[in-house]
Amino acid sequence: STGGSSNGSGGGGDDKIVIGFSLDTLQEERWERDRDLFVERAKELGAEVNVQSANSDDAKQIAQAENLISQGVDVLVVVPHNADAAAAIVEKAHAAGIKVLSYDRLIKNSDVDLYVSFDNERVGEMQAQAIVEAAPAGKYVYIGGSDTDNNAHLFKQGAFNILQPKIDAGEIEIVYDQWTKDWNPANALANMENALTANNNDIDAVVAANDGTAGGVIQALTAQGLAGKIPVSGQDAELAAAQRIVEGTQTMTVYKPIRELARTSAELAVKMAKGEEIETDNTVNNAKIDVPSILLDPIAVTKDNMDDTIIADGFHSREDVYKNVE
Amino acid sequence: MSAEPKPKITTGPARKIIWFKMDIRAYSMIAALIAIWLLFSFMSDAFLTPRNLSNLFLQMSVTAILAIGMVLVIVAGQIDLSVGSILGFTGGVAAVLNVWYDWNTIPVILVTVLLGAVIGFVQGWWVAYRAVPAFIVTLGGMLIYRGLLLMVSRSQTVAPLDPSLRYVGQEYVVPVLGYMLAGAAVAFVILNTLRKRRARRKYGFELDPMMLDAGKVVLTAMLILLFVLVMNQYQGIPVPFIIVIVLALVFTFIAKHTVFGRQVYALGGNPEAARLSGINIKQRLLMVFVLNGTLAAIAGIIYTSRLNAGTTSAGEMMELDAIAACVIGGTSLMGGAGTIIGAVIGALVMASLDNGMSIMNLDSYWQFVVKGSILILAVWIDIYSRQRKNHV
Amino acid sequence: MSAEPKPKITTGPARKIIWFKMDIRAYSMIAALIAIWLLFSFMSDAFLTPRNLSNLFLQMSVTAILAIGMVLVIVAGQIDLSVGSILGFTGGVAAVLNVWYDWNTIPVILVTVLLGAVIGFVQGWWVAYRAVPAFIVTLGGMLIYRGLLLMVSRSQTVAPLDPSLRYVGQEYVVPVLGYMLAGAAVAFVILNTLRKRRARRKYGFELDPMMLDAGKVVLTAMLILLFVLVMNQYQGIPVPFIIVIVLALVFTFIAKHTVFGRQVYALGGNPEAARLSGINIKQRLLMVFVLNGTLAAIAGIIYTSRLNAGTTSAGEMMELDAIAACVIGGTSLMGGAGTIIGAVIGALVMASLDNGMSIMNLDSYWQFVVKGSILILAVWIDIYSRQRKNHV
Amino acid sequence: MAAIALEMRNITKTFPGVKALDQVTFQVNQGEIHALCGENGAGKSTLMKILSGLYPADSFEGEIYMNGVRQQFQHIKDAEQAGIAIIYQELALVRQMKVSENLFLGNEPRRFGIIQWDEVNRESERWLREVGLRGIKPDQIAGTLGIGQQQLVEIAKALSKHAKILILDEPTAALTEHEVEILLNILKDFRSRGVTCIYISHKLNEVFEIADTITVLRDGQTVATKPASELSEDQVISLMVGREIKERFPRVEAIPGSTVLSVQNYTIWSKDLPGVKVVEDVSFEARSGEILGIAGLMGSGRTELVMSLFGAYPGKAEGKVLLDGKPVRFKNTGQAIQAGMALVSEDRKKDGLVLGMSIQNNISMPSLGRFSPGGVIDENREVQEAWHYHRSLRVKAPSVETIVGTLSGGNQQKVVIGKWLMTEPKVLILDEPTRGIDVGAKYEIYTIMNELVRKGVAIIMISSELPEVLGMSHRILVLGEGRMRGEFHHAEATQERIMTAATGGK
Ligand SMILES: Nc1ncnc2c1ncn2[C@@H]1O[C@H](COP(=O)(O)OP(=O)(O)OP(=O)(O)O)[C@@H](O)[C@H]1O
Ligand SMILES: Nc1ncnc2c1ncn2[C@@H]1O[C@H](COP(=O)(O)OP(=O)(O)OP(=O)(O)O)[C@@H](O)[C@H]1O
Ligand SMILES: O[C@@H]1[C@@H](O)[C@H](O)OC[C@H]1O
Ligand SMILES: [Mg+2]
Ligand SMILES: [Mg+2]
Repeated sequence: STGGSSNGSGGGGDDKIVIGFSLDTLQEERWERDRDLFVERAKELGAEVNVQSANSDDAKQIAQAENLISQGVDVLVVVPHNADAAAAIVEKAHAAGIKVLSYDRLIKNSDVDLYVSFDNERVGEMQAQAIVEAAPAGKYVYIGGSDTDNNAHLFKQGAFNILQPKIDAGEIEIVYDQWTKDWNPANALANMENALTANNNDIDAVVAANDGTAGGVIQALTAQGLAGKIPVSGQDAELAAAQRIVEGTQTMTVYKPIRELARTSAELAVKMAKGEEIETDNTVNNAKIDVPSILLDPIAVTKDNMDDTIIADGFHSREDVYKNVE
Repeated sequence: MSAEPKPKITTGPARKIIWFKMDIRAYSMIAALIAIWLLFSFMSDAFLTPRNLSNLFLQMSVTAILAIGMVLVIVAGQIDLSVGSILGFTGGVAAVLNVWYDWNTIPVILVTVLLGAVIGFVQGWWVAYRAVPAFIVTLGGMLIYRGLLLMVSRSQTVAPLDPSLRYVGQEYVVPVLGYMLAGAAVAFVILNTLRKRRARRKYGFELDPMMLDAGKVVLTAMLILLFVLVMNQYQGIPVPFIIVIVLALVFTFIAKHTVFGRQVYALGGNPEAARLSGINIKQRLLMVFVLNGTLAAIAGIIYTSRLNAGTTSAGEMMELDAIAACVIGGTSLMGGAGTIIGAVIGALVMASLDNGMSIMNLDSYWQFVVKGSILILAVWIDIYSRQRKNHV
Repeated sequence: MSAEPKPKITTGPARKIIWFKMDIRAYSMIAALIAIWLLFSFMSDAFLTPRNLSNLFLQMSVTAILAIGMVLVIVAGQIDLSVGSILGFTGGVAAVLNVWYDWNTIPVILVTVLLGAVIGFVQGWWVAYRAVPAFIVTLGGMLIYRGLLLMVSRSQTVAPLDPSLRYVGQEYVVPVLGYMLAGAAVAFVILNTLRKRRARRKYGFELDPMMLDAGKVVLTAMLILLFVLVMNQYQGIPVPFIIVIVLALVFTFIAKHTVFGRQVYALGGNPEAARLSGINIKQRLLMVFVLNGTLAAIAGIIYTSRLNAGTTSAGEMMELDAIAACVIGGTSLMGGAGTIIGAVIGALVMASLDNGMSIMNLDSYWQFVVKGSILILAVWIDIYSRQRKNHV
Repeated sequence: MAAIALEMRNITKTFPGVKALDQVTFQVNQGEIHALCGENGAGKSTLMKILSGLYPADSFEGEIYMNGVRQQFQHIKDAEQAGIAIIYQELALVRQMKVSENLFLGNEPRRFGIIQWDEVNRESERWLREVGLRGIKPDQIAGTLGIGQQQLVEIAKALSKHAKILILDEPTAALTEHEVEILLNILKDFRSRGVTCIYISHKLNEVFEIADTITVLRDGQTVATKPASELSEDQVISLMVGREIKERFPRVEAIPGSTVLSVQNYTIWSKDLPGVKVVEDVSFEARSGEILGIAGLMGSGRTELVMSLFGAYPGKAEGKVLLDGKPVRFKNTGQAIQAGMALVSEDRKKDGLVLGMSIQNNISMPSLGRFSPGGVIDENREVQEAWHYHRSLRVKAPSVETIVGTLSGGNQQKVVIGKWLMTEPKVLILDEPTRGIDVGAKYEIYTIMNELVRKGVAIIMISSELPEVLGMSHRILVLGEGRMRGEFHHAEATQERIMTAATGGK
């Protein structure tokens, strides 16, 4: 199928293409990478990128999108903080004749033109899957993300897609289930300490929503001499997490091959800016339309495939990852 | 005691500064604002365009409304850390009622605003009648209303809203209507000036020269028209900003011309003297919090409408923006002093910084650093210039 | 003027309350704390175990250290909204130096603490010598240091630390050493009581009955031993909590027994009087901020050490926790009144709430609501009970 | 001829819109007590603030010499170093702190920055005793002392600095006769030890009791410096106000009308101390067209009595109060004002004024309701009415928009009085109404009281200045330790009889 009809791009006449890139946040390592890779590829293609970071604030993200639109960018690439709230951005962009690419997270309830991503629910499934493989039964702790972050709910949704059948079968018991205020590792640490105390260390597995919270969890386990004995999940393939994985204290992380995501998106964005048609094989329904989509596969990374994934992609250097074990 | 001389309130040394009366602080902040604007327009062509100015006024609206309520709270010697959460909670309730329960816009707005008032009432009661420091009551409230928001929204984003509810946060006043409003405003300024002159004459007070008043009227009228002209060059005046103007006018009136407002300033300045003058301090404080809660709810509706969604993180940290807007605009955290217009300008300064740096495409960490620094510098320049004025 | 009669500090109604002298507020907060503990131990068996109490003291340490510095700031009539960001920034710098540049623990700690002091100095300078309200300076600082943290850490999690740097945040004092410390503390209490009695006798002041003082000493000694006993039943006293105790003692001494400390209370209580008494207010204020920055850096090192990582979100919102701990512990936001020990207890109350609810595995929105409500109730009960005491 | 200890030459100091001092020259001899007199706002305090280093050397014009040596004080500490100690007109105690800490605030005995509490306590005891505060413990909290006691603590604080030149700016405004006596004796003692003293007071009897030389300031200029022996009180007054005031207490004989306020068996419990009665079984009547004076020692409960009647004292009260024959019990001051009562409280800064507000806003505060239809203030009427009181009380300020905080103490007091006059009360209670007010202004206030009495207002006046009570009241009530100790018609009252009653005949 084809994506969106082409009715003249926003910034028309001038030769240099300008891409507006609106990010939810740059306070995490992962998004800094997204930005760098995206900008690099866009430059190769002769386009300029105007990057904005909303510091996890919906209203601020809309304001920044408004600013991008008023500066006459040719195409808008958005990592929405909130899937629904960002619909307002699409409306505003379309009113100005600018197309919108939904990057990594789907913008719901809107006529967004293209979606390039990994699937967040899928991420949660991978996390739970890996932990269930390591500890097929027993007492589980779920350390979620921030209750006020929509993604955190998607991750949890995904994880419970895997866990629920086992819970119903009586194989797995969730003995502790908390959100982590502001995704803050220190809060995850305190929660995990309390979970261990409340259960007298009688815990078999931890599903942690990302690498930051996993870091806090593993700190608490270390204090009890349990690090490495209890499986812990994560996501984002942060360097610190990759190091823990090769050390054996963290079981897995979900690596979203950001390089591919960023470069593909940059290429597609340039095409959209030029008014070219985009071919996609997939669509995802966003509660309003079927959005033409390109879905990349997130990869569950463990000790075993570390070298073939994160390191082979140059996401982190081998030297850095193995720094503490060699 | 007979044959009293006419009271001349404007004789003597005070005469010379009557031009600036009350607004000296506002003027110096306007200067800072203009400096910031010039700086940004120098750095980026896109800054001083009708379209971006329109964005700017849209972007500052929610903070401005919170700041308007906050002025009264701070003037009364209190603080409210919960407005961000109240905004989030009331906005969330509005979204839930509209999206999940299919309520119409009008009842949604009414119930939400009422909810804000009730929340303000409860907090005000704890502060005024239970003497718990406002800092604690509203810090508790900050947590409680965030929790309630998570509860009512089941931690979900509640969207999309009914189109009519979106109007308050997203739409523009059509140009024709904009001009009509401008006309009405100008007419009001003229009539008000005449009314004032008539009243002063009635009391036999000395009048400003006709030309001076006329000059002021003409200047004001020109500013109003210029504003509408610029806004209309884009899509018209943003509806949220109209709401800001209306609220600013209403609350300036309350602050300056009503007994209630005067008493709030008095009790903020010296609670004991106010009490001995027969002012029911507790009741006034309660009322201040009710008004503040109401405004937070109005801000909540606009915020939700602008996002076209009720979100769980709505309003986080906005209490600090609101308080900062007040302080930038000259409200004293010691209580007793502050103006609504100053706070609105303060909100505009803050929004201008965000907007300008975003337009300039500055690195995100630089934005933190620059915004923090300019905040300090702007307030310092303001303080410094006023000190100097006093020493001339 | 010769043959002065020995001054007798007279007895009277005030006599009876000497038991509670100064600490009445602390006592009522301790009561609230015990109530909260009992409540939680009733709800969850795991709460009142040596292990969880050890966790609790570990979890409250960072907030407590921030609160210790904040007491002085608030007593001086100021506020510091930047401590969370200073904590994050200094902790991040410590991690970067240790992890990326392989610095050893000692130089890392020295440089980080110095950095905190410098930051405090800069902020204090703007407040004291440029008269910019502390609210604005530190709000700006909050943004600036958060931005600098993002800059130096390149938005990355910087981990893992060198084992020796981990010691300050994660380790426990071995039981034997714990008992030795307890012994030293008890000896100090006894000697200090004797020293005081000797001094009072020297100036002919009336003495408390020997039995009363002895009773107090015995009680204190028992509490100290009980504490160490309980901690040793788990892994010993957590190192961060030892740091809290040391800092609390040092700062209590500064607050009560140094010229600097008393002058800070004076200038917070009545700035005009302090100025007329020739106190160099600016210099004192500057110093208060330097101390506060230093403490924030110490807290930053412990935080980083505890997490074994420097993270970009470190310390977010902790300024509010610190301020809340002070207010719960009886520090007046009007300035002039507040104790270090109260603030530490306040931090313990806050940590107890978080810990207890987390142990109970309460739904997150309930945690918000319950924490907010208990905050308000605890302070209210405290206020109410003190009022009643006056009316009995 | 004694040596000149201090000389201030051509001192000029301007505030925005006000020239407070204009080429003032001021000379003080070694070892004398030199009184500085002048109307409210004449510039006395400003001159002393300059001398004490509070206004640094570059903030005014002119020169200061001590023993012939030019001095340029940048800071209070510099002046202290040079041997100057001052008690400011406005109380400068930290209420939350101990008396002893206040005594040594800024001069704490220290070793390595650590306070030597033993020394603090010992010295405090000594200085408290010097000023006659024997009952006060050094570790008592300053805020719990009465105003007079606080003033004495301040005096002790200044004395403890072992100054060569001691400045007292209206030290006795809040003191009782007995305390004044103690103070004057201390000063005489200091003089005999060679200490030079500058003494500011509006109470001319004190001035003439101790001063060797008198300097009079008027409108920021020196009008005279003469030995006290060459001047009379009336001469000083006319130098101060530029006209003669014949009668100091212009009492008019009143024909008392009906009883307006009747208080029967009134008892008040302390708000702080459980079970303690601050007023017990007091009964009296206030009649229209009459001034009822209330005399008594400090702490006799006069303030509590009137505050309680006005609905402003939180302690429990018992007894009967009739206003115009109807029983009343005011829960708050709003009700009292509504019913026609007004109270000029004794501490204008704490209880009377919002210092950051204008004169007009302060004056209109309790009366706003009268010209605010629908809660909206008619500002023109506000100005007009405020102006009326501003003018008739002769408040010295450029306009009614002047911020009250910048006025001199006496003028602030006039604003408080204006504020209560505007409520047009039936019963006007004045608690120490002329504290810190110059003779001219006092006279004006007395005239206003007479005017009100003529119009049928009932006035209750608490005063610790016996001449004032005797001179103005028609009837005098004496309180001691919270109880009635006597009631006199003014014709039968003398200072002795009142003092005897107040002290319980001891
Ligand atoms: N900080 C200030 N700002 C503006 N004007 C001031 C200030 N301090 C004093 N003035 C003005 O200076 C003049 C002299 O005031 P000052 O306090 O010296 O009078 P004073 O002789 O001590 O009067 P009083 O007997 O009432 O104490 C007054 O007109 C007063 O209003
Ligand atoms: N705020 C307070 N805290 C504690 N004690 C107080 C306070 N105010 C007054 N007192 C005490 O209460 C008693 C009665 O004081 P009150 O002021 O009524 O006396 P008064 O007769 O009006 O004397 P004065 O001439 O000082 O006004 C005194 O012992 C006084 O020290
Ligand atoms: O990658 C995660 C992102 O999707 C979520 O929104 O915030 C936390 C991150 O770890
Ligand atoms: Mg004076
Ligand atoms: Mg009194």
